[in-house]
Amino acid sequence: MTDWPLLSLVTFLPLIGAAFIFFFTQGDRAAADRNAKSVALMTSLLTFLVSLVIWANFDISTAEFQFPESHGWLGGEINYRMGVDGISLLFVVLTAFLVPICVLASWEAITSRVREYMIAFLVLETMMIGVFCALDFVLFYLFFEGGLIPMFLIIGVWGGPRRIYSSFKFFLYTLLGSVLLLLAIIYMYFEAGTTDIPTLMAHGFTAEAQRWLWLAMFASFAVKMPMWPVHTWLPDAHVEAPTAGSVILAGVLLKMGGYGFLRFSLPMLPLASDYFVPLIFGLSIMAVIYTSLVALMQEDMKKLIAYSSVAHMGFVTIGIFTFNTQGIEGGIFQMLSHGIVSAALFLIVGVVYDRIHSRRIDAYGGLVDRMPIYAFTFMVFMLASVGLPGTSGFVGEILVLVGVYQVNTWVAALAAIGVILGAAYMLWLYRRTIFGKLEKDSLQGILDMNRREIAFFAPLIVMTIVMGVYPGPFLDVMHVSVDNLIGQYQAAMQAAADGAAASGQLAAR
Amino acid sequence: MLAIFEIGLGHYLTLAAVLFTIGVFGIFLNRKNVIIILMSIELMLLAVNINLVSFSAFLHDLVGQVFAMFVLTVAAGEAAIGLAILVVYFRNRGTIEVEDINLMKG
Amino acid sequence: MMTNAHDYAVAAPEIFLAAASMAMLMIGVFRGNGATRLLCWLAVAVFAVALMLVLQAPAEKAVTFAGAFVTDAFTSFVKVMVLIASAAALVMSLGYIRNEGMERFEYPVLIVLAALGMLMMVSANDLIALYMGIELQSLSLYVIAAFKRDSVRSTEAGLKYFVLGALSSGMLLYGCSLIYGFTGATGFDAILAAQQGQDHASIGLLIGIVFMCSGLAFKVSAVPFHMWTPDVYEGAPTPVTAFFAIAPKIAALALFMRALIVPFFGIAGDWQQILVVISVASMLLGAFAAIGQSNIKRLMAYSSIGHVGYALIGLAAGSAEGVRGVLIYLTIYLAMNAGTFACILCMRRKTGMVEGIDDLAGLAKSNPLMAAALAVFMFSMAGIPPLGGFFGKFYVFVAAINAELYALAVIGVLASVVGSFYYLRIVKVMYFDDEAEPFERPIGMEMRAIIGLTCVFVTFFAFYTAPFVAGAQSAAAALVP
Amino acid sequence: MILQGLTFYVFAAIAVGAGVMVVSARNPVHSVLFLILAFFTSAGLFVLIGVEFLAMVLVVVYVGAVAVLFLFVVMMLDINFVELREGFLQYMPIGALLGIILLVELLLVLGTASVEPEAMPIGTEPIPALSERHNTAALGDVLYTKYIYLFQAAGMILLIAMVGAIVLTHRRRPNVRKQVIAKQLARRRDEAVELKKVQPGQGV
Amino acid sequence: MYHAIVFLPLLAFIVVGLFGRLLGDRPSQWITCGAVIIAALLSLVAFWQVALGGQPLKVEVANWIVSGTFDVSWALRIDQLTAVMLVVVNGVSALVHVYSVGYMSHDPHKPRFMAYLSLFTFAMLMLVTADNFLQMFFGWEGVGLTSYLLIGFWYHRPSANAAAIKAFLVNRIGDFGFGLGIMAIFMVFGSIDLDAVFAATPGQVGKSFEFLGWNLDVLNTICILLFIGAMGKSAQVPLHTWLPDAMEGPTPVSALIHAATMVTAGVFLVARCSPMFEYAPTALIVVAVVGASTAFFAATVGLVQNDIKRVIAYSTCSQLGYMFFACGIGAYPAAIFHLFTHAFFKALLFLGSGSVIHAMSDEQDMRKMGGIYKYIPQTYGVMWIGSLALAGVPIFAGYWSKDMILESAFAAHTGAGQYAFWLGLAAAVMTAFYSWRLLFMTFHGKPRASQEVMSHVHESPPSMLVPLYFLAAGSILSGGLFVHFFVGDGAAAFWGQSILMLPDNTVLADAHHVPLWVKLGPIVAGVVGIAVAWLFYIRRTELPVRLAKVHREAYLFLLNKWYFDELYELTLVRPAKWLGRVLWKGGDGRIIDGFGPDGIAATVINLARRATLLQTGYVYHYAFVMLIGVAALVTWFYTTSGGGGH
Repeated sequence: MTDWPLLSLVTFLPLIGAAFIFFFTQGDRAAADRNAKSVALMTSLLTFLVSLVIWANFDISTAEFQFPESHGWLGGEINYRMGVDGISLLFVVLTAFLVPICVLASWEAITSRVREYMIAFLVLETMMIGVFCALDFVLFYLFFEGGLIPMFLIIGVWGGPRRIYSSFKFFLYTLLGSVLLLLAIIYMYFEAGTTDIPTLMAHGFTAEAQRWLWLAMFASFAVKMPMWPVHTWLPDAHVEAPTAGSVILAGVLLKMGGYGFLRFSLPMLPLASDYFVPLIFGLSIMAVIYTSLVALMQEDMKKLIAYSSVAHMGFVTIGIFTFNTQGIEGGIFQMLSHGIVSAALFLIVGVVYDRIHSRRIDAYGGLVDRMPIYAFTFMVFMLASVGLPGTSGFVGEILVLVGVYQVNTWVAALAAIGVILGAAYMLWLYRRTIFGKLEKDSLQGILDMNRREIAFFAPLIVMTIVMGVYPGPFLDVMHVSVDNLIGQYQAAMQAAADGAAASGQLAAR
Repeated sequence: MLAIFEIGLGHYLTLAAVLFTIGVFGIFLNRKNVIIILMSIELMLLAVNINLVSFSAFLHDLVGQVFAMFVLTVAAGEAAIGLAILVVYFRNRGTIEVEDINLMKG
Repeated sequence: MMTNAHDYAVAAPEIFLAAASMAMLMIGVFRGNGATRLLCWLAVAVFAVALMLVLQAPAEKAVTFAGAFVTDAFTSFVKVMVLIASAAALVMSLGYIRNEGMERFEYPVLIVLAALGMLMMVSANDLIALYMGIELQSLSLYVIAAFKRDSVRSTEAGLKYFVLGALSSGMLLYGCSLIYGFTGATGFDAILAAQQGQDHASIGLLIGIVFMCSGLAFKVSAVPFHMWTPDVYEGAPTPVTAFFAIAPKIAALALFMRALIVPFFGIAGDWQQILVVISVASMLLGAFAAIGQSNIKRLMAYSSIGHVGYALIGLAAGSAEGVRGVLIYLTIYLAMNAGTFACILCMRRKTGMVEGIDDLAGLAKSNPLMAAALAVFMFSMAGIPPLGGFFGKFYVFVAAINAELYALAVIGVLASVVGSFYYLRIVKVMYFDDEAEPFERPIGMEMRAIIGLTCVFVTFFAFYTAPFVAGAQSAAAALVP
Repeated sequence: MILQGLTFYVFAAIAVGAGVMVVSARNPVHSVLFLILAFFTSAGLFVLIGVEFLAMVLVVVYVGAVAVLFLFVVMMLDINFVELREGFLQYMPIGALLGIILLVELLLVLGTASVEPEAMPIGTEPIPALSERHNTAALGDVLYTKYIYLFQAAGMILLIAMVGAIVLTHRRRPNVRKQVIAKQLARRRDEAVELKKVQPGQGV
Repeated sequence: MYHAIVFLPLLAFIVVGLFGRLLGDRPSQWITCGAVIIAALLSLVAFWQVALGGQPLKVEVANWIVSGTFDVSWALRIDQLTAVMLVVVNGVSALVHVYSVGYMSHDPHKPRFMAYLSLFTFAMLMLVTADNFLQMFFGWEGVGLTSYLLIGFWYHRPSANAAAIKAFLVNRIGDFGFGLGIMAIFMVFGSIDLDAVFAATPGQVGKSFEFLGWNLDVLNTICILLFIGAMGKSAQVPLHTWLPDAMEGPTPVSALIHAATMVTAGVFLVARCSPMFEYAPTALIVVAVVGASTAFFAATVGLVQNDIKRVIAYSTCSQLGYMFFACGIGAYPAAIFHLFTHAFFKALLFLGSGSVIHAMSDEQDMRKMGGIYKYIPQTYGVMWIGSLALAGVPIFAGYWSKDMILESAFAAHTGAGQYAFWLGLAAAVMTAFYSWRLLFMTFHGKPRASQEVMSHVHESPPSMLVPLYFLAAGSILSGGLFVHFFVGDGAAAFWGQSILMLPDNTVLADAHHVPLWVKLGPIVAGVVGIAVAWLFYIRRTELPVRLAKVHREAYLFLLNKWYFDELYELTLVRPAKWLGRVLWKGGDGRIIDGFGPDGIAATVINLARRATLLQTGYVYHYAFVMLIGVAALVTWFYTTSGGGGH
């Protein structure tokens, strides 16, 4: 079974689906649209199945990259290499998990150019999964950037009224960050003679080079993440994107930044990572508190959730840069959790948006009267978002806080303040939309969630609770890889310290 | 006193440079008509030829003269094409004033 | 010093083209303008044969005609591109010249002659050959720029192109004369030999190089010698613009590389400075000025200025990696531009050709396939992976980083972000805006073929990058000592 | 020696003066004539350093053909000479300054230039002594052998020039009747004359 | 069995919560009540086995979060302290469940309400059975959530929603401290399992660590952080503001959550952590002072409130203060004892007032009541019992525990102890006063309600009255019956390992040997309070008004609860909102976007315009630009290569 190129399969399966839609769903528009939707759903479900197979066959006792594939590609030492370890595996599964949900969520919301939409989504899925599977830096970059194109189109074609501004902002902002990453990759290629990720991890760059490289990577990952103050594309993009676009944006695309930090910045540039910890902590804390305050004042539901995403991702960066097990695992877990919870929250907004076509908070109120199931679902994710114990949000948050507390109590305390603010804006949002009297005329005839909607919320709710109550299976996957990562980091720091000591002795002589 | 009558390579190159510069001036300071520009170009080519020929002579090397000959040939062809384009342009616009050739800009 | 049959064999493609052009001229004269279509296809066949001749040539370096003419892996690589580009431009013209009353038999002949000039440029190994090649090509281009002789725009384009082109060849020649004077030779190899033992060029030689570079920079339309480009691109008949944008650029860049790297390899440090300056200026201007455009041909002009800027990064690196990068860049550039211009040539309404970017509005609805293809080209030009354009940029940046031109690389990537803005704008117009009046259909088979082939090539370039890289590598190895 | 120097200065001065007049003369016809003058003096300078053939070519080709072509076009286009419009001179100082800077630099570099033929690489084409071979013959020796390739290329360029000039300027006027002798000769009686039977009382 | 105690309510919640609407009202009530009653009965068994039998045990359920050395499991820790809490929680919860069946009979969302109650019970059980701090935190937040849900149960009321959010947020502030405490514990001890931490505590005495830039004593800091959590949950000053507002919730909720169980979680926490607090003298002083202050403060505010439930709420607040300062002086058993008795009589009071409210057609303002004792005699009776217990009248449950606390405080012979004692005594007077003020205003005097309301006044249904009887029984008996085990001679044996009191902490024993006046003090205080209340509200009813007029400032100060809410609004809420808006519009909009993307875009477009302006269309300009290029390059080389060199 493991002889199969499973990772290539899971990566390119959606692309095959897209090609299928492109070539074989012609003819009468309604029928073509229906077929396109079905094909997209089937393909994404199949992809999810394959990702589960990968998870099932994953050996959690080793930090090696598993299911390796390697083929010659660009010549030189730039090869097509795939592989997953405990850090990337779950992101693959997460992506594969969310896309079918997105397809379902778009089932009725998207009425124009359905085929193109589905193609864009499947292509996007290939890019996203590819990011997490790639074991070659150039290959990674290919997928990393490639995702911009379908996302740009998804926002721009199927988005809201300000979609053009938002899609451009999204595209150019992220592109601006990424191009510097490209230069860093090229530089590393010359230093190490390869872009093979495991080899680069083992390669020791000089402290000076590390800082520059780190900054270049930071530019890319921080924008993607997004970290304060380069986060402003996110609220705009989220607000204008169609529901499923927001879901993917929040659920997967943001995770690429965090993944990048974990996969590249930390292991390849340990000295610089250590050097820049104050910067990361400062920006993250800023993100957590600043964006929470901003979220408090939002009038647009999606914007509020978007700002909350920024705050949550602040936790992730804090966690990653603690360099201890709890922090990093917490960061990863927080990303997974956020991938599900914020995705679900955007879907939640999408449900009412599909009915009323407004995202303004004050357009709602008292929904629980007419939509009890909806209110319940919203409640679950709202609570997960505020990090209530027993939901997935809590596990990540507490691990991050525990991790960072060991490093810097100030950061822990300030981040914890962010948790309080987080509760404030989410409850406020919930109260204004769900509670109160149902007074607006436009809401009098609003219908509760239908079967299709329940069908895609059910797995999300289950995941949220399961990950909160029994996160073991998820954490187990990452333990060995994270320990290995930390081990490498500590070894590098030790070596640097030894080197400094030795040179100090030399100087003393 | 006699030294200035000692004609060396530098003299020729100086002459060529001056002629070349006049040619260039003729192109970008000319506000009258395009035909003057074409003539300025001929001046530049003449300067080049002076350069080539004088180098050839002072290097005792024939290649410069060969080069100059080809330049002359090409210059003739170029003049023909240039004038042809000028003529069709004139037919279309009825003018060849330099100021008027700005239909396309930005 | 007598040339023998073997020497001629080396120049077989050029000789064939020359002969074929005259034969075609004869056919044209006897059959009249009615034979234009036939001649066009004939010209395509001629290019195909020439392509075969290029391909069957041995890969090792061969110098002939007293050192004026050289063939090696580098020339073969570039000539293949030039011939393909010329053939593509001709094929694209077919519909246009029929519709626009440009059906005159000289058109294909002039294109063949221009291609001949380009091949000579590519193979030039001597300043005189360089000049002759450039002039052969340029004179043809001047004429076809003004080919629509009843159009004010076309003739104005021709006039501007001619005046500035002549000025630039004057500068080029002046530079050549100085180089000749200060090295005593015109052959590239001899010039290199003349500087043996010197690690710095004399100032006279440097000025010669500056003038020569400015002449060559004009041909590739690098800033600040680019000024003709937008006007000429806009004014010239669209298929001619397509031709301008591709083939001569490739040939001129190849020449630029050979004329700097082969004779002046020892003083690379000096001329790299020139290249860095014009490369940066080109990238920036290409990125910025294109934003304000509303005419798509004009936009493509600025876009090509920007692309040349990127390609020149590779040359500025002055290394084998750099040359490789330029060649890969040009390969993809060829495909992207051919495809884009094919799309532009399909922008036709009942009232005639349209060129406004706004005219593309809603194309995604009225003609989704063409819109998708054009979008692919735009994203590719913006350098977004996994499309081909990314690899072009990737390899030139590889060269720049390797040559430690970090600032150049950083400016380059930043400019590419600015540049992507206007490419995105086209995608935006096609996909996000409301529908404008649709274009006339059907689109000719040949156009579909070109759009389809280039689109597939650009889209899936990532899958077969390696052979191109290997080819470019060996071509670069042939050029750089 | 002095004579040679003096000749150079005279010719050079006239050439420069003529050059200036080419660009500054108000009447284009004058410009052409000054251009011819510049060519003549340059030809003289060529002779001065022993480049006879090129001097000939300059006079014959340039003065005889190109300059006359210019003259022809100037006449044909019937260009009225215009006064300089207002405001066009405002960039003049900057342009002039820039040009002069360039010129000064060129002069500083080139004015003192000298070359030593000995230092130059072998493999170039040394000029044979005038006693051995005429300048024209020496040129001819290499032109058709060593430079055959470029010579052919020059031919192609002239071909393009010809084709180009024709394709651009040659016009077939549809309403102009031309005499086609062959057509006239090939005409037969039965093509030209048609016999009609005319019914009486009906007319044709 | 222990699984059942904890998870039966959860099961009930899941069943009713998900399928409540399918099941209908009646089955939902049956399921939830049944589950909790079973759990309550099982709790009694557990109390028998564990507390009285002295056999603490642990039940592993599953592992939860494992990350490196951070290893947390789901586990049930059943020791004596837990057993007591189980009885309290499940007992009161069961009664409230039953009571709710009657009380909520007119509400359209009965299944939802019952499900929430069950969920609350589950969360509370998780809290008290937690074997590690994180699980306790789970329960802690869980009860916070259900409290939020239940306060906001009547979601149509804006005030209820606001109160719910306020409760949640203020609790979060407390949880913030709790959370930091847990993290500190993990950092210091490398574990957050209770046993491991307590075992390692003595080793940390006197050590210090860096916290927020200061070098602080480990145990004191941790204990204070934990106590901040306790303050939030148990509504201690200054985190008390949510509790009175929480009365927006249905009355059974107030009884269960805001009187008997959840709010006492803080006390439970301190008692549970006694093995740490014992080594943290500074923290204990803080606990004592805060507790005593709250006891006094809340009592003062309680004096003037007019809402029947708010009076009881402040009373709760005040009683919690008692419990805390008992902990603060080391008398944890006394605190738990008071917690135990308080659960009965306060739940009784709440449910009784609920019965009153029910009778008065949902009227809560005492000024609109009066003279109804004849109509609802049974309620009147149990209210008397509750008030007597609250005021600490002998025989009643409250007497035993409160007395014990005050005596302990006196016996502690510390500054904090004295402070607590005197404030506690003062609070006792006031407690008695407002309790009878409530009784008098509600039941006596002339009816002040409208005719229509009065005509509807009726005694509650049996489902409401039966729980009242149970609680009344508890209010009378729970004190005297258990005093021996909780604080008497049997205390040490009873508590076993669950509460640690260091050998030199003899406060409980000393409490039995205080001077007589101290022993009598609380009784006298109670009597005085009752007497004054009688004077004010029966005898001379114009007095309170006169007093309020004369001391208008003081009256308003108390009526407005010492202006805490206004203070918070001014210093926290408004600045946060203002800051949020400023950061959004100014920070994000003007500065980041203005100088970032939008600014750059504008600059780029501006540059683009300029760049296209260069393209004038004139050939000579083009030539000129070329010339500039050449001239610049030539000049560059001319100057860099030294000029004129060869």
